[in-house]
This record gives sequence, structure tokens and C-alpha cells, in this order.
Amino acid sequence: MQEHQQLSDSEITEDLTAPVIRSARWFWSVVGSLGFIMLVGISGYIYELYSGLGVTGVQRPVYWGAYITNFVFWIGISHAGIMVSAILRLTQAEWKRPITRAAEVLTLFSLIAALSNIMFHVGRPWRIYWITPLPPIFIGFDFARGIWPNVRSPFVWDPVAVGTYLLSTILFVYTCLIPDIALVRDKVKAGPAKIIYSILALGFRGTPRQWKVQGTAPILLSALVLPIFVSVHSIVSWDFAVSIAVEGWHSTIFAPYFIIGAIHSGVSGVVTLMAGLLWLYKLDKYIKPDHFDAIGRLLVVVATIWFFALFLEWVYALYPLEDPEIALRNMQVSQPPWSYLFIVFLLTGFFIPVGAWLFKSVRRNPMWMFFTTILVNIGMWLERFLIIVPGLSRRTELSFNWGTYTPSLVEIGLVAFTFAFVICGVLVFARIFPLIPPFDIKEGMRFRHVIKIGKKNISAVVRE
Amino acid sequence: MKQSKWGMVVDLDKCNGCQACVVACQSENNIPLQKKSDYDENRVIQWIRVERYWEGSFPDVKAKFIPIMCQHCDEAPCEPVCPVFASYHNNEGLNVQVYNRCIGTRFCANNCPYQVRFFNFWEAEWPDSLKNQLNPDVTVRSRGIMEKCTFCVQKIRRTKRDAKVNGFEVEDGAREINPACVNSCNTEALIFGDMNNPESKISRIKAKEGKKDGRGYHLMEHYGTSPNVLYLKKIDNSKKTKSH
Amino acid sequence: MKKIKNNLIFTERVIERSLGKVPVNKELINIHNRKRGNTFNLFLYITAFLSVIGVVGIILRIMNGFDDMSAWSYYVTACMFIFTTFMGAPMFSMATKVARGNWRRPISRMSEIFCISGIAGLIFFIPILWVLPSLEDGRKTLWFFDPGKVPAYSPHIWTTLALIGFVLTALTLLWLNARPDFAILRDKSKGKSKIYSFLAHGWVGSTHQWGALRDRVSVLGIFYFMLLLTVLYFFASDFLMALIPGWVDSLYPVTLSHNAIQGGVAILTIAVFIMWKWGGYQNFIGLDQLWGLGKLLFGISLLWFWFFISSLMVLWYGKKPNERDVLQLLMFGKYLPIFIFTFFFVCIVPFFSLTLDSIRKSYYGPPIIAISVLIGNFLDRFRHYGSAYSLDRTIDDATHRFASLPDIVIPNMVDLMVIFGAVSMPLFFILIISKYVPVISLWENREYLLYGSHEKYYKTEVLVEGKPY
Amino acid sequence: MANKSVLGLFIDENEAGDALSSLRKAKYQDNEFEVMTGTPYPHGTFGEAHPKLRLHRFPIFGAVIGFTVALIITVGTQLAYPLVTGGKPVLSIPPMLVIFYEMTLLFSVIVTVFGALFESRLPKIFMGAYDERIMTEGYIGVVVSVPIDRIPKAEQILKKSGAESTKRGWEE
Repeated sequence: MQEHQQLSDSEITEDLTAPVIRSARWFWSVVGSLGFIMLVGISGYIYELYSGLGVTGVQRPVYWGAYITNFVFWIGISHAGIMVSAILRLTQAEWKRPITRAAEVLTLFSLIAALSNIMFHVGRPWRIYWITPLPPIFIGFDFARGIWPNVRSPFVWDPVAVGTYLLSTILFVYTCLIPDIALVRDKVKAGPAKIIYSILALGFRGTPRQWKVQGTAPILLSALVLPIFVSVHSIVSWDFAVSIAVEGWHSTIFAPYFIIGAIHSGVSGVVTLMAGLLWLYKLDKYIKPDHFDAIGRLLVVVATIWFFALFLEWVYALYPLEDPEIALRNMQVSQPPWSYLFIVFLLTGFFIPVGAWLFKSVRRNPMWMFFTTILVNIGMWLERFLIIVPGLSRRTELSFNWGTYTPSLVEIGLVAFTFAFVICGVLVFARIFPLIPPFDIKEGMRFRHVIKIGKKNISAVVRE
Repeated sequence: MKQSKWGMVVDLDKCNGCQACVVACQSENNIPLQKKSDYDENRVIQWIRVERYWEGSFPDVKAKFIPIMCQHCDEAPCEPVCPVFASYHNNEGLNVQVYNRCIGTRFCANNCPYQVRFFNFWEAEWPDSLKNQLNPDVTVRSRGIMEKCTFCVQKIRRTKRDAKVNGFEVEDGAREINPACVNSCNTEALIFGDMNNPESKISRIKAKEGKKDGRGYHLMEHYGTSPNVLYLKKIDNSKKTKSH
Repeated sequence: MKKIKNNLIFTERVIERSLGKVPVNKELINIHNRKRGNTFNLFLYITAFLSVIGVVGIILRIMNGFDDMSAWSYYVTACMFIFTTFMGAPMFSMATKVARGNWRRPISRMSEIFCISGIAGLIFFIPILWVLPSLEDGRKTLWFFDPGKVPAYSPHIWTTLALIGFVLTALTLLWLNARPDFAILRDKSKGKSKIYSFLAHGWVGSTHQWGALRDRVSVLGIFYFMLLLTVLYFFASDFLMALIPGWVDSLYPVTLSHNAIQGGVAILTIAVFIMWKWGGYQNFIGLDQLWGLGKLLFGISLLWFWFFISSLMVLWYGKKPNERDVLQLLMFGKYLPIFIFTFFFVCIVPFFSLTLDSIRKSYYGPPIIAISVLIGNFLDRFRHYGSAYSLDRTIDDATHRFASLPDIVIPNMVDLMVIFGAVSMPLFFILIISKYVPVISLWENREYLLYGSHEKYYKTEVLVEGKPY
Repeated sequence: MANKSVLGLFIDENEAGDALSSLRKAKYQDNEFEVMTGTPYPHGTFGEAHPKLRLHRFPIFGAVIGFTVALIITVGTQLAYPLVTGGKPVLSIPPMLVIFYEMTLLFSVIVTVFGALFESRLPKIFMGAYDERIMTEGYIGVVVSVPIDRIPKAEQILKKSGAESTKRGWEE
């Protein structure tokens, strides 16, 4: 399965630290254009801050709009980063080596993008720290709120969960990064960069004790981060599942449904990132078609389980045969603006990508995987949109209060801001630290064995 | 002083949909002026709104006006979801909305089946001429804050305080304790009172009409929020049924 | 390890491997063919006797009639117990075959042998078809019943079809996996034994046959997983949720399938322990088999808590009248003691004990925890099916809630007979076919000799494992 | 008396292994010499002592801290401000379970990371004798940090067992 060619250590070091030593030709132009998009988004946000939430498309009764959809979408993307790297580390799969750090960095920046969405969504963002369980004493600029947050509200669980997730991702990425910082410290010429890298590397020398810690610590941390990942998206789904007044929200399958959706959209995000890295940094020797093949098979399984959860949610929404629920589902399927979105969502979320992934040639071709996974993420953004907004338009008995929602320019600008922010963040990270861990690839070279049975060569690996 | 539990009765038979209560409420509680654009963008702030429903086909069409305000439910779904305790249930049975704690997450508005919570999208501004008519007892809400009907809690507080200071008993149905909408209703369709006090008008109505075959019903009972506002059906002599 | 001086390239170490001289594991075949000891026969007779009692219990239960559903609560619990533990075990061999862990090889056949318990499940299932009322009584159903278009007995029809398909898939899966072993045993007895030559059905071991075997097993494995989900989906919705008016829990089908997989792994751990302790397979089933099962049991118990908290949080927070009713009925009402025991056995015991290395990584730890999980699993089935079948469905419209909640049904004699019958009939079938199907798959273990071995690596000894495909 | 350290660079793992055994024969204790490699090798490749890690007690320790912090936050805030919301009990269990779960995992991750840094003795200010080529080109370094008088003997042993180059450095 693996057509593999042995590389020397210096060759690996050369290839993987090249982007860190000097920036690639395209680097500043790409980061510049992304920076421009971010500027446009931020100016929209300042306009919203100045004149109030009226500028967004939010109205009564659709009080949540594109920002919350974007928040759930980015939390979804962030999950697969940790899930892919944690599960691959726990099962010690051989093809984990090139993609674990890329996935974790994607997690890091999409989490920050998700948190920034909460800042856009809230009516008084300068008071947002009241949600966190900080003590209600006088903190510098603001009068003491005099009360603790309400622990029974899902919006207090959210910052606790996402904060835990963000902090543990940062610590996780840093512990696994120390050997590579030591490598860059040795590679880079003397100067301010060398001082910073040697401070960050904490004097890592590569003794057997330090390598054994680098072996066991990630496994221990992934075993701890996996439950965090499961709980964060369950809590995000409880933001919607606990409310009884909105049709289509109050169903118990929301926690697993959101998590499978997060894995589906997140793993596709990781595949898009991998294909992007492969194309941008010319890493053909490290990211092989087999990696795409293996992830493609995993995606087919995850997509079918997600579709089963979607089917369950729809069946049990119609099961009690209550009028508001049927009116909502009818609206989603037959009323013009929502029915087009629904069809696009079904096609891009499940049928086109999974249909394509059944063929081995598609799975092994990075370009095809790049486009199918982008389709998946478009579909998943629409899925969250179709969960939040049609439900809120309240097809209930009080028929005078039915509402609709169209995103305004400010919202579109800020959604674009988050996408640009994440891509730019990953590229800047790749510029400062090596995105594919060189020591992992070198370890792969040393552990590599070939078992020759008659004419067939089978790749083997050392298991401790 | 016995603990009081405020509630309201809306007699749909008497309500003729004249919107007097809506105007009274807006002037009493410093509700911002609503421009035409607010109505188009569906962002109007009406703590009490009168909904019109038509029944029957053309020859014998019947109009039905239902004034809907915050029901101050005992098990309000909007209270536990607020992260900053901006909305909670106080000991007088009212669903209280604390404006300076609210940060505008709008979670409570999603959770209210009666949709009686409103959000300040824009900063409210009044022409100078109207500034002195603002009610000093009620905070003027800035933008980004949720607000709703509070049964004119400022009137209840002031009357209870005066009663305690001057030592007289607050008698049921007094004009100074009734909310603005109840005082302004010319056909006395809205009745407000203390449900813990058995002699009060509201508890006598509740006792008489609240039973199985009485005219009383609660709005959207199947949500299980046990609201404190009792609606009395319209009496219709033409039809065989007593009320609809 | 040749090393080129200047750029330090690591050349791959090539290990020559061939199976020519290594004979098929004689010891495994001797253990399989040996005369069964008297303890084995003792167990065989006990389970045979109890299954006969079970059948008698079924007949007695049928004779007291179908109209009083609460009398059937223990019967349905026993039948569901078969489906959610014995039929969950084969999932282990499917999942680990896909994940290609090599520690599964000695115990994957044992998990496939549990497929035979589908027949016992079918026998116990048939009377339930008459117990379940038809759709005319106005209860909500998965098939969105409107008279005339959807037949009144559609839940019954589709569930039986799905169940028969499920049992047949299980049996074919067992036969496909065991076919190479039958061929080995047929050649071992030099063609004399007619059973093995019939069972092997002309297996000659050509590369085409091996390739076909691998594809068929993977396709049937996925088919088995989907059918298990469908069958438990029907059992959870039309045989349970529809009987409690107002219970809308879209997660329960998935929770039931998860409980089935947890029960399957638990009963497999006990079977592996029995094989290790008394089955004579000491030097084939080592510590890392039981350790692996312990880790799996620990992970799945965490999942149990997650499914439980997901549905509890939504129902508890919603506080709608029907949701408060369901919580009172299933958890906090009269069934509270059953719920506390279930939670203790299925979630707290495995979670807190398996975090300790000494219990998880031991021979005796996982089986004991597995027994507590099975007890919890049975109590969980009783908590749901017992209360659903003994509930009287009148709702007084003043408070929109149930008139009265059923209290815990005490099992009478016939119930106990049925429960013992339901537990021992699958065991009886398993003990019978373990005389013919070798309990450790010969060809999978032999395949491992090709891929796994200990090699010298400079100054240390390392285990080298190949990834065949 | 400050330790000085000498570093020997090797290309082949076997040579490094022989250097270690000859150092051990020359009665240098295990904690006085150290192997430095650019990538993780299976343990004992150079015959070095097996490092015993007690990394497993850190997460449990962190979990206990996290649980108590969560207990203080949830029970404390709900009892400090006993406001009834939505007819739910003041001390309502399911939301508290969520905060317990999150805080336990947060503190166990934090303590595990600090434990990992502590176990690998990481914040090491003075690196002693060190060569860039260990990390970048995959050489194997054997460093001996002993009092000054025993340095020349160690350097001589390293050279004899095939070190490509040796280097002096200053230990802490």
C-alpha cells in the first residue's frame, strides 16, 4: 500500500524547515490579500459596534443569524483537528505522521475564529466577560457586576468548555512542538530569532528521557483531549436542544448529531488543509496518495453515520405529528428560499462527495479530494444555517409573529473575516514553526522494515 | 405583610382591540418611538400587543382581539438560559428583567413561546421636547439589551413602599398599584391583582372561571410553563356553545 | 544496517519470511478435537435443561393470553436482553477487523460464534408479535399510520423481516469465517469426517477464494452493523417508545445500539476469560487480549454516560409535561431503585474501576467488570421495557400527565422460567457448536505468523508488525 | 566545583553503544553521561539505562484539583445567589455535572503538561557541550559531564571508540 522511498535526515530537515528559514515567494502576497479581507471584516464590525446590532439582518423572532451559524461551523471544524490527531495517535496508525500537527493548528485557529464570532453576536460585547466564572469584584475599568454567572445556562457552559478546549489545544501543540523548535533553533543563523527559539525550546537536548516523554505525553494528552472534544460540541448543541419554544431544536439526538456533523465537516477541513499544504509547499515526498486514500475511507464511514443521525432527527421531528413541527419541515422542503438551500445542502453535504469517494481513483487524487471536501464544508455550513434560522422563524400558532432572515453585508463581511483569519493564521504558523514534524518523519524512517514474502514486499513498522 | 403573587386576567369578551393599553404601556415605560422602518424590519418594541384573529367565513365573520403581554410564567423557559441572571423569578411571582446585567445574547427571546421579549437594535433617542415626559422610575434602556413587560414593577414597588412607610393597607384594584395598561383599559377587560389574597377580584374570577367548564384558559398550555395570565373566552349567544 | 557516509541514509531492513516449513498449529487442533471434560458436559446439560424450562415458560406465558400487557413485561425484557448482549458480540470482530489490530486474532472467532444466538432470539421474539397492539389504537408510530394507506400491522411485518434478515446474515458470517478451519479439520481427518467436508463445502484455499473471503466478510460485516442498527431501531421505537405516549427521544435507538455493543463486549470478555481459565487455551489468550477488552469496555462505559447525559439534559431542561412524565416514569418515579442500580452497575463500576491500571491490565479485572455491566444491562432493559409494557396509557387532560405511574412488577414463576430460558438457550447453542467450530480461528493465527515477529534492533529486541493491506 | 562536559559525535548507533559500554567500564556512573539523538530511538538502542517515567499520576492529581475548583464554583455561586430561575432547583445537578466534567479535564491537562515538562527536566538553562548537527543531520552525541580532572580520560575513551569529533563545553 505504501510506495515509500527512504530519505536522509539532512534532506528531511532541509525540506521541512525551508518555509521556516525564508518565506516562500507567494507568502507575503497571499497573507497580504487575506489581511485585506480581514480589514474589510473588521471595519464592518467597528461599524456594527458604533451603530448597534440593527445593521445586521437579525430581527424578531429570528434573533440568531449568521454569526451563531458561523460559530457552530468553526467549532465543528476545530473538532476534527484534535479528533484526527488524537485517534491516530492512540491507534498509532502509521499514516499519522505528516498530518497530526497540521490538524491541531487548524483546531487552534478555528477555535479562536469561533470565539471571535461570539464577540460579533452579542449585543454588548464590552460586557462579555460577565459570562466567565471570574469573581465579581471590581476589575479595573468596569463597575463590579456584583453577581456570579448563572451556572444553569448553556451560555455559561460554552465559554468554560471552549476555554478548556482552547487552553488544552495550545498546551498540546506546544508540548509536541518542543523538539521541532530545538531543530529550528539549531538550523537558524544567529540573531534575535535564534534567541527566541532557544528560549521557547527550553533547552531541549534529545536525551532518551526527553524522547520517552515525547512518546508518552501526546498519547496521555490525546486520551484527555478526546473527552473534551466530545463535551464541547455536546454543549454547543445543548445551546439549541434545551430551548422548548423553537421548533426543530428540542430533540435529544442533537448532541451526537452535532458531533458526527463536526467530525464530518472537520475531517473534510483537514483534508482540504492537507491538499493545500501539498500544493503550496510541494510536500509530495511526505503527503502520499495513501494518506488521502485512508482518510477518504474514514470520511465515507463518518458521512454515512452522520446521514443516519440526520435521518433520525427528521423522523423523530415528524413522529409526534404536531402542526408547528410539520409546518416547519414543510417550509424547509417546499418554500422557495429554504428549499433551494436544502437541496444544495443535501447534494454538497452528502450525495456528491460520498458518491465520489467510493471510487479509489478519486480518493487517491489530492486535487479531487480538495474539491469534494470544500463541497462538504459548504454543505455543512448550510446544514447549521438550516437548523438555526428556519426553526427560529417560528411557524407556531401565533401566526402574526412568523419571521424571515436575510444576512446583511456586515454579517457576510465578518463571516469572510473568519475564513481569512483561519487560513492566514495557519500560514503564519507554518512560517514560524515547521508544520510537518521533522522528528516524526525521521522516526518513521528508522522504524521502517520490509517483510518479503515470495514476490510481495509488505511494509512493516516497529511496535514497542 | 403576606407574600403577594401578582397575576392578571384578560376578559376577551370585553376587549374591543382599541390599543389604549399599548399606548399607555409605551408612555409609562419609556419605550422608544417606533419609526416606519422598525415595523418593516420587524423590530418593533411592544411590551403588550393586541393580536387580531378572524374566525368563520364571510357572512358571519367574527373578529377576536387577544392582548398578549409577558405571562410571568412560574416555570419560565427564558430564565434558566440567561447567563448573567438578567432575567429571574423574584419572590413576588414576577419574571424580573434586570437591564444593566443583560449583555444581549438574546437566548431568552428564542426560548419564550409567547415571543413577548424585545431587543433594542438601535440606540433610542427622543426629540428634546419629549425628554421631560420620560418616567423617572424606569431606566431608559441603551441598545443591545433585552426588555419585556414587567407588570409595571416600578408602580408596585412605589405603592408597597408608601404603604409600609405610611402604614396603610394596599387595597385590591387600587389605581396606583395597577399597571398602566390595566388603568387605561376603558372596558375593564384587564384585571390585575394579588392571587395570594383570596378576597381580591382576580382570585374570585380565577376560582369561578378557572374550573373545567369555566371560560378561563391559559395561552399555549402544552408548553408546560404554567403562566400567571388567565384569558376568559368570548361569550357568544348566537351559537349553541357557551364561548369560543 | 548499511549507512552511506555523508548523507546518513537509513536503508530499510528486509526480513525474509515464509510459512513453508511451519505446520498448522497442531496444539490448537488437539485442544479442539480432545474429548470434552465432564465440566463441559455438565454445563451443556444445565443449559439444555434451562432452555427446555424456558420453552415451557413461553408456552405457559402464551396460555395465559395476550390481552394483559403488563404480564409480558419480564418476557419482553428477557427477549430484548438476548438481542442487546449476545447479538452485540460479533460487532467486536467486525470493528477490529477494520481497525486491523493484531491483538484481536485469538478472540475474533469467539465473538463470531455468538452469531448463533440469533436463533434463540427469534424463538423468543415470535410471541411478542401478538402482544404488541396494532396501530388502530391511535398510538403514534414510526410508519406515520393513516388508516387505509399504511397497514395496521406494519411495525410487526417490517420488524420480523428485518430480524430474519439479521439472523441469516449472522449465520452466513459465522460460516464464511469458519470455512477455512472446516477445510483444515477435513484434511486433518483425511476426508473421513462427513460433517467437516460438508461444512467446508469444497474449500481448497485458492488465492481467488481467499480474496473472495476477505471481500465477502468485509461487506457482510458492514451489512451486519447496519442490520443490528435497524433491528434495534425498530425495537426502540415501535416496541417501546410508541407505547409510552409523549415520549419523543430521537436518541434512544442509538443508545440501545450502543448498549448492545457494550453488552456484546462484556459477554465476550467473560467468554474469553472462560476460554483462558478452563478452556485450555492458556498459551494462546494472553494478557493483552484481556487488557485490550478492558480498555474497550472502559471507553464504551464513558460513551454510556455521554448518551445518558445527552437525553437527560434535554428532557430535564425542557420540563414539558410529557417530558416530566417520562422522567418520572423511567427514572425518578417508582422505578428509582432500578435506575440507581442500573447506573451503578453499567456506568460507575466500570468507569471508576477500569481507570486503575491494576484492574484494567489484569486477567481477573475485566471479566468481573463485565459481569457487573451485564447485570446493569439487564436492569436497564427491564427499566425501559418493564415500565413501558405495564403502563396504563390514560392521560387526564387537566394536567396533561399520566393518570397513574406503574410500580415495579414482581416476577412470578413463569417470568423466572422465561428469564433463565432466555439467558441459557443462546449459551446452549454456543456450547453445541463450539464442539464443531474451533473456538480459536486456525487460519487467522497462522496468518499472524507471516506479519508479526521479534527482531533484533541494535542492542534491543523489538516487535515488528506488518500491515498486509 | 563546577562540572565541565565533553561531547563526542558519532555516526553509527553501534559505535555510540560501544562508547557507552566502555564509559561504563571506566566506572563513570549512569547519571554522569548522556546520549543525545535527533530523533526518538526504541529504548535501549545504545544500551542506555531505561528512563522510568511516572507520568501517569499527573492527570489524576490534576483531576482532583479540577473537581474541587468546579465544586467551589458551582455550589458556591448557586448558594451565594439563590435566585430561582425557570422553576429549577437552586442546586440543579445536570448543569453542575457539566462544569465538573469540564474543570476536571482542564486541570488534568494543565497538570499533565507541567508534569511532562518536569519529567523531561526541560527548562535547562545551560545546555553544556552541544552540536547543531545532532538535530539537523542525525548524528548521535554522547556527552560526559564530570569534574574537570576526569574530563581528559572521558575524551580519550570517546575518541577511541570512534567519535568523529569531540567538543568541550561548560556545564552548570
